[in-house]
Amino acid sequence: MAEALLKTQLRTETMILHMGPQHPSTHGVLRVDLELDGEVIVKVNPYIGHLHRGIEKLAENKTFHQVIPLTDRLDYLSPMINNLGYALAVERLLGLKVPERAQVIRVIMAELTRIQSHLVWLGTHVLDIGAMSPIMYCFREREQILDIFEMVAGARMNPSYIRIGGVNGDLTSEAIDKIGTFVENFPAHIKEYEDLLTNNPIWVNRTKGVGKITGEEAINLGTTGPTLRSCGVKWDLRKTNPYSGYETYEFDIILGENGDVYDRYRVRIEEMKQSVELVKQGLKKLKPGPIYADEAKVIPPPKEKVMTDIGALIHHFKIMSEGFKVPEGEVYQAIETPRGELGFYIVSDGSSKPYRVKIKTPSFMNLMALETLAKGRLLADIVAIIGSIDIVLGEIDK
Amino acid sequence: MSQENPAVKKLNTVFPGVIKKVISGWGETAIIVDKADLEKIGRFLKEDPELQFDLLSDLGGVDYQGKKEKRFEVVYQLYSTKTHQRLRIKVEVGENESIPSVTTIWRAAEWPERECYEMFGIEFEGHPGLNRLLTIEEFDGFPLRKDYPLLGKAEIVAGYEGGVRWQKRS
Amino acid sequence: MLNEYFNILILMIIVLGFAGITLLLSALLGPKKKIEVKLMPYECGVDPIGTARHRFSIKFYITTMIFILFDIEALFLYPWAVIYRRLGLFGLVEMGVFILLLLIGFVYVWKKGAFEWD
Amino acid sequence: MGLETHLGDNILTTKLEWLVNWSRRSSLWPATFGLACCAIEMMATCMPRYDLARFGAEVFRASPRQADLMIVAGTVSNKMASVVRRIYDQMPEPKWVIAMGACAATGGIFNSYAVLQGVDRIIPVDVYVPGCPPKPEGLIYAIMQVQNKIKHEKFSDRT
Repeated sequence: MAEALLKTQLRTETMILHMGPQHPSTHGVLRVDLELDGEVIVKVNPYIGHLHRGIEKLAENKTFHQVIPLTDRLDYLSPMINNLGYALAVERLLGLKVPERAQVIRVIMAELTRIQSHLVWLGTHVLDIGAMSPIMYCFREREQILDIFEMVAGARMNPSYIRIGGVNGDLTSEAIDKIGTFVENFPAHIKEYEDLLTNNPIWVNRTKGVGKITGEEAINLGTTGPTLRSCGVKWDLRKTNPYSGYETYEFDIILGENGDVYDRYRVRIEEMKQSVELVKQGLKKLKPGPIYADEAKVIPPPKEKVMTDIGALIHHFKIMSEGFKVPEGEVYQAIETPRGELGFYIVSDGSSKPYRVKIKTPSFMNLMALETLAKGRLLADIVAIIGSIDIVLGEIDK
Repeated sequence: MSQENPAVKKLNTVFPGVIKKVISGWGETAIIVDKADLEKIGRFLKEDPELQFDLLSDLGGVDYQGKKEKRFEVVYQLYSTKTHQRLRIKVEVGENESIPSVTTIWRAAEWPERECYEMFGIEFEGHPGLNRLLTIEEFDGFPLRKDYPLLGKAEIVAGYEGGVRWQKRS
Repeated sequence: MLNEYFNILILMIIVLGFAGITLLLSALLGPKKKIEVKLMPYECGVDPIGTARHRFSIKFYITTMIFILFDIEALFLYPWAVIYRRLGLFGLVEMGVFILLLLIGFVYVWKKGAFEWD
Repeated sequence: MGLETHLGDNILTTKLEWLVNWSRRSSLWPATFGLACCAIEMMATCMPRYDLARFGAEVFRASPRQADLMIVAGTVSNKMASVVRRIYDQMPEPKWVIAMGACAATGGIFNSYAVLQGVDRIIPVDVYVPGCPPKPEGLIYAIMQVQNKIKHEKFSDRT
């Protein structure tokens, strides 16, 4: 009797707690208002927009070639994959045929970016939950990848390396050796992370059964990528709608069972291993050849030709100043980023500036799932859940 | 009028005359539909065992000021995780018309619709909480409209203890 | 007898001295700018909601009580550890009994479900 | 303000000044204020390869109450500007600001309706770091510049 009485009359007010824009574990400037009944989360409403830069409006005022640096800064953890998505969309509009070697370089660079992005996710996610040391190892491996990017593309982050019609610099033999050595000894490092975490009782207790979601619910919410695959939905855009030559590579899609934080961790760790395989196969497929499609009107000519050949000078001046014309039409190109399906819906009206660039970013949709993932969980779990859906505020706020 | 797309064929048989126009190019098909039967088509496309467009990939607005008689166009990118097919539904919306919300069919539409409302000013009837998402609460105007200046109507020029001072752009 | 407490006195002086000097120096030398915004509670950069004096759940009280209980148990280990060598076996047995009793209490609290939050 | 304003410039204060400035600059605690891509490079600066700990600045305090260096790393949007100003106000004196990256320094490539064109419009900035994002060496050089600035600070500057 006392139990029932206690339950009914005891009215504790819920407490509203800001997990605000400046917070160590919101992975960026995300503001989440938590309504708490003691330690239990009653309601979660995220506020976004603190990093809104108006990229879609900016893209409408730039030529197709100038939009590439904007796409770099969307999901700043996987810049090359954003470039790839945008470049593929414009190439489909132009009907450009990218040469074989450029496609293979693109796959190698995209998979290296995926590994590097998963490393940052793993480091920060585990740091949020309390393990201080894995982030040091993850960033140590990530520095090796960034060295490769700096050697090949010229910049560690946001290199704008994948351009419309090809890639911006050839893979020198020295770069290929560096990638080879990285790919050789990276699986041993993954084993290091797994030894630290996979059977660690604290890690398992903090993540198993936390933030569960079923496959149908996740699809209904628009979740894509590793977060969806951890619920057992077998869908990876690289396999189902292949682009840039992915159909010629053998790799398998990693699935989780019950869609909780632990499965998302396991799916992403396995995905890193698959990416290493993909880079290995890419290195074998590399054959000498051109790295740009031969379409003089669209591809800026190489520097030395601009200095000597008048035709190249004219093309270079026209592309850089007014930009190349893209036939009228609209296309939606989606690719698989480390966070999910990134889609570029480009409408062109025949001029040299895109009429409308609608960017569908995976973290924007995945963050909507935070509501259902965190309801009824304890306060400490929301940090694990936000870390596990791997959001990047640059691409949420666009 | 290419009819080879299974979804278009099925829609024509079940709801004859509902598709106003089929645009197919670059390996994709898009259908223009009237906003009155958007709800009906959406539910059918989602629940039909053969088509199963269960994932609303993206929902976005486009401002065709002056190019088309109805100014805005709301674009729904549908994807089926079972059959890996894509379909694009486009609905034309006038200047200050509203359009039924599809959050009851796909819950994924909640935030994109808020973003579309905030950027273009298109009202979505039946949306649980249609308010601003990306810009600040007291933002005036709809930024992604073609007639909205790129640099905006106001900017922050100074900061004082406890806040920032806005100033109208000339 | 007194000199045993003498070294503790020296330790106390050093500790309080160090803490006191740093506090004094920073109070004296540090620039102070008391503005209204700085005194507002920090809530991740946005305006705070509600006051800090807010009724919260009783479960916090239970958890604190359990913590204090076992914290004091650990406190008793310190003086025991200082003279552990001289006590020999008797000390070991006595502290073993003490810890065993508290262990029984711990298991009781655990099974009663005081550690489960909801 | 504190005692130092009444002491004036004599042999005592220069020694005291040297001691205070030395202690302030060798334990600069930055407030975690990562906004965008520069935040990832800021994190990379603290990691084993570039190791900000050599400069005594690797302790990233989450709350501004315990920080005395604010590294504004990334694009400051208009919605975030009031938060940046609030965090800056809630940091105790003496405090310094590094505007890391082109976006924080001048708005960078995002000249649009939603971006604050340079964080120095709302808070006083000590050191600007060019680059988009600047390499970790660039950030370390900036922190060394701030330390250099602290080294030559006088008490009277802080009134």
